[in-house]
Amino acid sequence: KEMMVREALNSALDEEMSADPKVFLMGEEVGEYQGAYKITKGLLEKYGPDRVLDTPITEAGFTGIGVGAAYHGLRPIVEFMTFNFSMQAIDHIINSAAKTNYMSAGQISVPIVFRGPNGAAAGVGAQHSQCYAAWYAHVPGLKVLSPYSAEDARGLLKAAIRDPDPVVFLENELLYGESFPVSAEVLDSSFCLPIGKAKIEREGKHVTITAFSKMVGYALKAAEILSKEGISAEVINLRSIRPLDRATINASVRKTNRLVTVEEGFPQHGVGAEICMSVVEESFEYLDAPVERISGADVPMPYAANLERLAVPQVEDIVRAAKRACYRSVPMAATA
Amino acid sequence: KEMMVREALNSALDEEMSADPKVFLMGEEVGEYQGAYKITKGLLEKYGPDRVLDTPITEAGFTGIGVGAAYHGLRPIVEFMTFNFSMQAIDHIINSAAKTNYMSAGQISVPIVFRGPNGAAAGVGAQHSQCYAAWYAHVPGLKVLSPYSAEDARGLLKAAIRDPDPVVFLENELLYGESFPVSAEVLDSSFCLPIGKAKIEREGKHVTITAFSKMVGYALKAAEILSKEGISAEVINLRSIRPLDRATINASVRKTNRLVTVEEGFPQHGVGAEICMSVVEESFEYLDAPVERISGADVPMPYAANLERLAVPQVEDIVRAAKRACYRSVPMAATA
Amino acid sequence: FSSDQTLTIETSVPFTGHKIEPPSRSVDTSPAELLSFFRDMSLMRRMEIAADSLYKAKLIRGFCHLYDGQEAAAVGMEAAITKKDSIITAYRDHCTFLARGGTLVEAFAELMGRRNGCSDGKGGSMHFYKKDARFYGGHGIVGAQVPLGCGVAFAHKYLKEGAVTFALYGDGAANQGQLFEALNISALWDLPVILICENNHYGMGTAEWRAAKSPAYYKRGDYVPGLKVDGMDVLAVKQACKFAKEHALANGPIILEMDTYRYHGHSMSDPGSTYRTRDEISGVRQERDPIERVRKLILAHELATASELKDTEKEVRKEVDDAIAQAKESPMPDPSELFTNVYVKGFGVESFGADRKEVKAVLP
Amino acid sequence: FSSDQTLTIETSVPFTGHKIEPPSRSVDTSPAELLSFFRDMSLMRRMEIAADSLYKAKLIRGFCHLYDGQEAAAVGMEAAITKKDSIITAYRDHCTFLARGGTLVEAFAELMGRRNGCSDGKGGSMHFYKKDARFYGGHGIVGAQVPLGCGVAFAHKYLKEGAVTFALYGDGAANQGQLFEALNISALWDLPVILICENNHYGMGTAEWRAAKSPAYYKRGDYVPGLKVDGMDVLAVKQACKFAKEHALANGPIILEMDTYRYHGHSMSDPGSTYRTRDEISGVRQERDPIERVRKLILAHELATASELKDTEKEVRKEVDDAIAQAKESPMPDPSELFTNVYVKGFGVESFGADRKEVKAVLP
Ligand SMILES: Cc1ncc(C[n+]2csc(CCOP(=O)(O)OP(=O)(O)O)c2C)c(N)n1
Ligand SMILES: Cc1ncc(C[n+]2csc(CCOP(=O)(O)OP(=O)(O)O)c2C)c(N)n1
Ligand SMILES: [Mg+2]
Ligand SMILES: [Mg+2]
Repeated sequence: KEMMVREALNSALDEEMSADPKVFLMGEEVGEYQGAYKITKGLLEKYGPDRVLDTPITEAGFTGIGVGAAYHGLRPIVEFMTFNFSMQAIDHIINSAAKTNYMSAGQISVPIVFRGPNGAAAGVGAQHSQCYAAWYAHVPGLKVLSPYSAEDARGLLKAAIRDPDPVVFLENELLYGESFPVSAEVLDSSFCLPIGKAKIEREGKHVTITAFSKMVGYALKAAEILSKEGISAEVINLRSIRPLDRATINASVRKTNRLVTVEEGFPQHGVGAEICMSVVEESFEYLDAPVERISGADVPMPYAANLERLAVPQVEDIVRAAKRACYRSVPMAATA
Repeated sequence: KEMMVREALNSALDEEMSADPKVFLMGEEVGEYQGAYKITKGLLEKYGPDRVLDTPITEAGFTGIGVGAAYHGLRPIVEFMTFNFSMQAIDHIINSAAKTNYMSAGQISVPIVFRGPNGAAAGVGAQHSQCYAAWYAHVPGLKVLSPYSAEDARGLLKAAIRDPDPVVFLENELLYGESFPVSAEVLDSSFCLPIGKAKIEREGKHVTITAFSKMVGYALKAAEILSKEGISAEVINLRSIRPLDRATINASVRKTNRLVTVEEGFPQHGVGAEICMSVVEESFEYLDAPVERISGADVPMPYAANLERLAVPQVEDIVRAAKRACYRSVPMAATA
Repeated sequence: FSSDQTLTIETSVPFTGHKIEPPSRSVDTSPAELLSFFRDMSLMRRMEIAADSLYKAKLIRGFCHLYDGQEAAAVGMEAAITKKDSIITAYRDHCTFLARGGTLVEAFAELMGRRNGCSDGKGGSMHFYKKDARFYGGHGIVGAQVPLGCGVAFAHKYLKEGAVTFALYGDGAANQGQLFEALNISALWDLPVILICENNHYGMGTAEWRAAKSPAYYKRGDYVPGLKVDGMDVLAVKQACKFAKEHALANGPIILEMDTYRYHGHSMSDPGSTYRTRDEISGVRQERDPIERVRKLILAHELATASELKDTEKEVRKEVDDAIAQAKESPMPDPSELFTNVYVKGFGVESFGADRKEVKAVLP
Repeated sequence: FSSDQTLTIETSVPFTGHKIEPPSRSVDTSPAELLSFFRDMSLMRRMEIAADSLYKAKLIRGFCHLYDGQEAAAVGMEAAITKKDSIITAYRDHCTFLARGGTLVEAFAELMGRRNGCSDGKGGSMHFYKKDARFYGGHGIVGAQVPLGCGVAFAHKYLKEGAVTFALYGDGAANQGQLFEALNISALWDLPVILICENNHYGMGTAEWRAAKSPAYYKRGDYVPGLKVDGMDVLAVKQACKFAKEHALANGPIILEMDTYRYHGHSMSDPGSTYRTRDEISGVRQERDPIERVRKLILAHELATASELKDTEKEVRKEVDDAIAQAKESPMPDPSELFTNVYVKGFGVESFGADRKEVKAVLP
């Protein structure tokens, strides 16, 4: 059976709302409009306006209200129409949500989920295309999840909603309409994925490729191409950016001895840098080649289609980097 | 001659305001109160209320106003009482300042400086102790500077004010009162440091230690201790976090073959991770030992003095890590 | 008639003031001005309709927010001010760009991500600018353009330019906290800024009263004066903007609420028909359309014949078609543009593409 | 007299209402209540003075914001509500904690960063909490506690608890945009929340009129009703809070502006004398001090003698001294506490200290 990511998210919301009356949903256009990207479709009708709340376009205000509701024991799910707008409310995510359990020595826990599409969509320009994975996962007190498939979307969102800590849940608009095969287990309402665990999407021997969100699909495509050239790539779907599954990553690199990191976000202080550091810290002696980093270009996102394509990783970038790691690449191109 | 960092910053502001009538200063308590940390002392009296503006406690509003003024050609210096409060205005720093020159294809440049104390002070708790270096330096379009000494403070702040792009200038409250020797050249009003260039504070042969801001002093102390044990450490004061001076870092590591990164901020996706990645990318074959990362602990900042001390790097941490890198350390301690 | 003879025309409805005496309903205009209003608004209307088609033909990507229905606001405002005054608006920015003197070709080329676009194809629909006419965008973050506009006004005042800034925002944006912050500062500092709330009664799919406890946006400045204006009446808009400019130069900020309407959905993904009735839309089209209002005035005063106006509309259509053809000829930006304009001064440091070992550039 | 007999006392000044009919100036109280007000406020005053000394003795570090002068607000509010109602305030939070039933030892131990502190020494001066009495802090970011408080009120309403939330903020915070955002949402959703602006007339070194174009904070809700209250008169505070609670349960948000004064500087680094005159401070002390007002009432109604009140003050002094001694006995937190409470559920992942190869922990 196949399931769209949109449906996976919607069903996860639905099931967790039905399981726990303390779960409620708030955000811009989540109710009557059925969600800007229709993730919350049908939920207002099913759970009513007390549990599905349309907010004004005032992220700081409604996020603060969500966090305050969590202080008093509710389990809010706050939708950002896109994560770009979470910057308006980022102080509440960091200072009000992430740090309060610590500052209060465990008195005030903050069981809340911040979710919405993150990173680059198509043709939406510099202000609407940023990836916030590295930023949020920088901060202790937060958990940061980023699903790729329908299985991820269902399992991780359900885990996030049930979790007693603040979770930042980074979706990808371009995946919403993608379908993935799902097992009966995944469709069961008890299904849940562990937070902090990566998934090996494809086993391989020669090189490890880490990726999250949309880039997992690209990494899998790259692995397919590489396999035709005799390179067996292991693809790790990170799923959880914080906690980062250092154990799975290191175990894989100890096996393959080579690593390519893939992310759509800006490179500096990005997810790839942290993964490289983690491997250098724990498995330095196993590395047979420099870690290769594939990332978003180090520029604001341009609008023009040709520039935009250059600004985000393509499958061929991953293939090329993997070959380099395996010493099978053509010589380096000249500097532009 | 000696100069305090506070004085260095104050004189840089003073000189650049006197040199360019388009430079003005705004922020909370910068005028009549002479600055929460007295960095702006005397400037209101000297330049008057048109150029030194006390704002209400509304960071989003006044930062947006600063950025708008820069759109029209002024050169605002926006003081955040501490960078923790910059989160209230971070959308303007990222979406309004960093991206506009790019989105407008160079029509609207944004010559603005955002400055104030960053990172941990003493005993101010979790909400007032965060380091924003990694976050801001993640974002193309911004330049991010972080001075250590009085020379840095003067030279980099003057460079930031003269620069045509948005600069995030990260000071450290605990350095304000520290004095440093300064040359006549540094005291000259024409003095300016290049953006994007690190400074080798101490040359060495066996291990490279990178640091910025207050941690440079700790790294220098560690180098002193190490030298007594026959380890010659090269200490790099990063000065510029974005652009990062990859060339200087890599040249040093190619010489010493060992690297310890030091930062006060949270580790994940931090400055150390990026430096490690940069070296792995460019000088992998030169590395004789795993890169060692010294950073803030991966927890919100606790208040209690003993816990706070554990939460930020100490000189002995740097010494220990450097010895490990040089294979001279005692065996690893057991896990807590 | 002489094209610059003075005609005095009553606005459709009186202005309503908040903490201020409203201006007179009698607006001075001229045959030439009315004819240019007709032409300008028709051109805008046509441009937006064409953008809709280009979007459906997949020549425009991503977000695209159309302004048809709201043309009187851009045109009336422009008639009241000069190019020394500044404007900043949100993502629904195509027509403001045109009003400030931008060309159709620049607009279409930008929408299609081409080199000849007003932002060289790098900005896109939401990020039009025209620095020489002091048009500061084109901003994608709801409400954020308001403090930015107050900042431009600060610069006007600092430089003693005697100019004002118009900062436009929607009814949805009107609840944003940073607007209240910026307004307080502007009032404390007497900044020459006019906040214009283009109340088209919906923020995306949310009716104004569902987003605002008090949808009387001209009063939302509380201690700042405000004026409610029929935003479908280009003459009322002109009158109000003139009045507001004088006020702002002398006394600091003022809010104008323009009662207006968008015919299209919020953006191209929104049919615009789930949260409002078709009757509501057609009612506005029939009774309040800003172009039809001017057409009627022109005909009533016999400044042109119906068929002359039809000819204008045909010309406008052709102008738009020609511009589209020209824009289509414009090439995509050169790939090297990926790395330009990140900084004004790049210090010769390296910047990287997705695969940094394959694509990098030295920033100028 | 009987300690629970009803005394009716006029408030010092009338309440001023904004879009609401203010409550009566006649406040019902009792001898017992007045005596407890005297005692509670004296205890708070003494605690803050002692904190000042401990700070100077370097036993308290970092920021420390004292509440002396403003005691009537915390005490009067508490007298009007129950522990089912919630409170959230800013960093000037010691006395609110006490009012909610927190102990002196917990307060001093927290200030000194000791294990017995109300946040186990991990929060510090600005981060006191008392969950069992629904005191949600202790928040260090100016204004941010207001949306948080509205959120707690949302939860009260969601859970049908019939309780209200008091969200306290300063005159400086009153200009923060998120306050207006939260107020709009609270008004739309009828949340049972009372916003209390403790107007001590300065935000750090900035006088109210320099930070606010309209320093009439009880009116700043615009479309939300407000009440101006003499915040130095504990009975007026009690009356207003009672009134506001009823209003909020029935009709949603309301703003109370408490006219009050802080005797100390903003925090320990501020002498508090550069931006205001010593005359101003001593004037308030002489004419409006909240403790002296109650002392006079007690003496006027002969509920206790001057020397009995002096005895109370002595007791209070001793209580504070004893608490400090006890707090000093409390050890520093165990080093392992560095890694506790980062998460409720840590999944057994590793967390790291400054040198991760030396210090790490498995999160529970
Ligand atoms: C801070 C922020 N939040 C959300 C969005 C998404 N968004 C874009 S436009 C819009 C509706 C704005 O409505 P309004 O202000 O009335 O302007 P209109 O579109 O009607 O012109 C929303 C929610 C955004 N761009 N920025
Ligand atoms: C967002 C933010 N900006 C700035 C500060 C620094 N700061 C702390 S308290 C304060 C003054 C607040 O004044 P007011 O709201 O009147 O409260 P009071 O201290 O008088 O009780 C400032 C500027 C902060 N903590 N948070
Ligand atoms: Mg609207
Ligand atoms: Mg105050």
